[in-house]
Amino acid sequence: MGQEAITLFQLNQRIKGIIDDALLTSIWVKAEIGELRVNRNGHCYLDLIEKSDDTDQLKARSRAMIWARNFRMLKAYFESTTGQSLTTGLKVLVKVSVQFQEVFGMSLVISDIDPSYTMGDLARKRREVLLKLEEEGVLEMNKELQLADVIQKIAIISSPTAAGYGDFVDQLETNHWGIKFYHHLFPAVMQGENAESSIAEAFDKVFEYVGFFDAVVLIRGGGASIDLLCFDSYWVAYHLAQFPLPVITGIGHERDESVADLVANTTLKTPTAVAAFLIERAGAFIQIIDEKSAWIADIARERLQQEKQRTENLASAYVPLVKMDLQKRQARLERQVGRLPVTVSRRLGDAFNKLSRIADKSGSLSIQIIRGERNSLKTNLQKVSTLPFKRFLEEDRKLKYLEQTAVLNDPVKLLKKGYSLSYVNGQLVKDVSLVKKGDQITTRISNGEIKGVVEMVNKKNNNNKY
Amino acid sequence: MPKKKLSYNEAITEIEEILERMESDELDVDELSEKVKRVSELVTYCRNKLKTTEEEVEKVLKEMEE
Amino acid sequence: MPKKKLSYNEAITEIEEILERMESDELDVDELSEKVKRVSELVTYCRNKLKTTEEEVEKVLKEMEE
Amino acid sequence: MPKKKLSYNEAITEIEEILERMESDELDVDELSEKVKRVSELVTYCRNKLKTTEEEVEKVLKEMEE
Amino acid sequence: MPKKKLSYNEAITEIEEILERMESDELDVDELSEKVKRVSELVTYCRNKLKTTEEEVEKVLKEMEE
Amino acid sequence: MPKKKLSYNEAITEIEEILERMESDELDVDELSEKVKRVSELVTYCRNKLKTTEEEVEKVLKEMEE
Amino acid sequence: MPKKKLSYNEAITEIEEILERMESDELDVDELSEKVKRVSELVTYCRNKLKTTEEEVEKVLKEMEE
Repeated sequence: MGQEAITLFQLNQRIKGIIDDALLTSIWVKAEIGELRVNRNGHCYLDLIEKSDDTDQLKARSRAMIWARNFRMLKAYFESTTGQSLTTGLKVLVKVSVQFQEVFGMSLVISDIDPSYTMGDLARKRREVLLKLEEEGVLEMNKELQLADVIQKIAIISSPTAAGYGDFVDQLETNHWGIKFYHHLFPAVMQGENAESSIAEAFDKVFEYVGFFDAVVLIRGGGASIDLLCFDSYWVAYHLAQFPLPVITGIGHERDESVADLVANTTLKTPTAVAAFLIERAGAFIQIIDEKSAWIADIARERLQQEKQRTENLASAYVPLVKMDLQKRQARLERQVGRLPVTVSRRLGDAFNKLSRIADKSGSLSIQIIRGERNSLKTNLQKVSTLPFKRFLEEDRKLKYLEQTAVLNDPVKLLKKGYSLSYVNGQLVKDVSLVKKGDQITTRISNGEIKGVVEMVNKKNNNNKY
Repeated sequence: MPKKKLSYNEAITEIEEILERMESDELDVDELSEKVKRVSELVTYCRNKLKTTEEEVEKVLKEMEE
Repeated sequence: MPKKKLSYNEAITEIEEILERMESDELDVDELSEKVKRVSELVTYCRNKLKTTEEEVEKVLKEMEE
Repeated sequence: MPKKKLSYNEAITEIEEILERMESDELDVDELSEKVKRVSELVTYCRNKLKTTEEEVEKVLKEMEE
Repeated sequence: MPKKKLSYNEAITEIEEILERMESDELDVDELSEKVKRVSELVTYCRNKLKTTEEEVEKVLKEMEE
Repeated sequence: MPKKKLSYNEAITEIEEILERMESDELDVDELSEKVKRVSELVTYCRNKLKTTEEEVEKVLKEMEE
Repeated sequence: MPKKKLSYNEAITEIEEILERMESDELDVDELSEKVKRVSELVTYCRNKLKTTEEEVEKVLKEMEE
């Protein structure tokens, strides 16, 4: 063949030259930490990867490293800012320079890291998890479970080796109330890549005894690591939220609550706090029972005293009542007795008075009648003494009248006055026509008669009176 | 003179009868004057009777008042 | 003199009748003095009766008041 | 004398009737003294009755007070 | 004497009725002494009843206090 | 004597009812002594009941309070 | 003695019910000692359950270890 060839070293030298010429230094790169390890010298070696958003397929991969001197500084800065250890699975924004070494090939030397990018990413992921849980309607499920008044039987999910676990158990068993707690550990890896599935597995185990336990305690011993990624994981939260027993978390963290904390029934900062909570809750129950029973005792005693008082009050009330009643009746009776003589003597007095009035009246009426009769007798007497004299006067007058009338008719009297009576043939002449010449006429006067003959008769026309 | 038995009333009646006859011209002049005389007698009789009666009444009344 | 049995009322009635006749001149002069006498007697009778009654009544009243 | 059986009320009623007749002049003088006597008797009767009642009541009251 | 069955209240009511009738003059004088007697009987009955009751009550009360 | 089955409350209620009737004068004297006897029995019953209950309760409470 | 299976919650609920009835004076004196006894039992039951190790529970735990 005789083709011209260069050595690998030469090739690598050439690549190094190209990369160096490209001046790929101080470039901010977004990537995910695929793997991370720190060697004895304190240098940190990482795999930076990029996955496809939808398929999760690896799109890019590159080795990277942080020099020990730099790494100590960046790690502290990162962890203090994010509250999260720099670990696999985190998305980071790092400032890199591309380096090519003939022996090791290409690697990215990280000189700076921007924690705010990671924080933003973590927050976004958390939000996504929470949103998903909420959409599935499981977010509040565990919270809705009622915590027993006394949580006496406890399933613990923890790393068995964690110091936090030991302290927790110790605290429960030596509680000052003397309360007996029953607990069983369901071990789980609480950090790292397996944490998620390990915790989920532990929950599954607890589920087998779900009727036995009062609650599940999820605690993480306070180690150096602050790898809390698993507690933000969807699967852990999903298990936890839907667990039929209330879950109490004591994960121990500095910053925002993890998703696990958010969905747990009760969230406390540390395992110690969880133990204290359980002890105090049971203690409070004892206190409540003691208080209520003391209260009941008080009420019972008070009630009995009241009833005693009531009975005695009634007993003492009715004696005077009866006596008063009898007295009242006696008084009423005696009042009536008192009325009797008054009424009777008034009645009799009235009757006596009436009789006196009657006697008086009959007297005065009699006198009145007699007086009346006397008066009428007097009147009669007066009449009888006047009436006859009136009569006498009348009779007298009458006689006078009669006498006068008689006298007036006496013819003797008329003759005496000069009147005369003429007779022809013995007849009193009253009509001149009955007299004729030659008739014998006798005229009578008072003291004798005159006889003659009629010579002439003259007749008056109208008046033929004497 | 009227008879003793003649009552006051009879006397008055007789007088009145005479007066009636006088007025009706039934009487003769001679009878007339005779009747006038009779009337006069009767009147006197009556007057006496009245007087007597009055005295009697007065006497009775006087007795009663005593 | 009225009969013993004559009551006060009958006496009064008789008096009143006589007086009435007197007033209406029904009474004859001849009867007059006799009637006046009768009235007089009756009045006396009544007076006596009243007196007696008064005394009796007074006696009774006095008794009643004792 | 009123009959034994006469009640106080009947006696009073009788008295009142008599008094009423007296007042309305229905009573004859002839009846007067008799009626007054009757009233007197009745009053006496009533008084006795009252007196007896009074004594009885007194007796009963005294007994009651013992 | 009131019937055995008469209650105290009935007795008191009867007394009051009688007194009321007496006071309002509804009661006749003839009834008066009889009714007074009745009241007296009733009062005696009531007094005895009260006395007996009082003794009984006292006895019971004494027993209870022992 | 109250029936065995009578509760404390019933006994108290009965006492109060009797007292109320006493106060409102509804009781006849005839009932009075009987009711006083009844109240007396009831009071004794209540006192006994309270005493027994108190002893029982105290015993239980003492046990509980230890 | 309460049933073995009674929960703390049931116990406290029962105690509270009794307390409530006691406070509202619903409880008859007759019930009082019975209810106090019940409370005492419940309290004792809870205290024992809280402070004494229950063999059965221990057994279950032990089985879990295996």
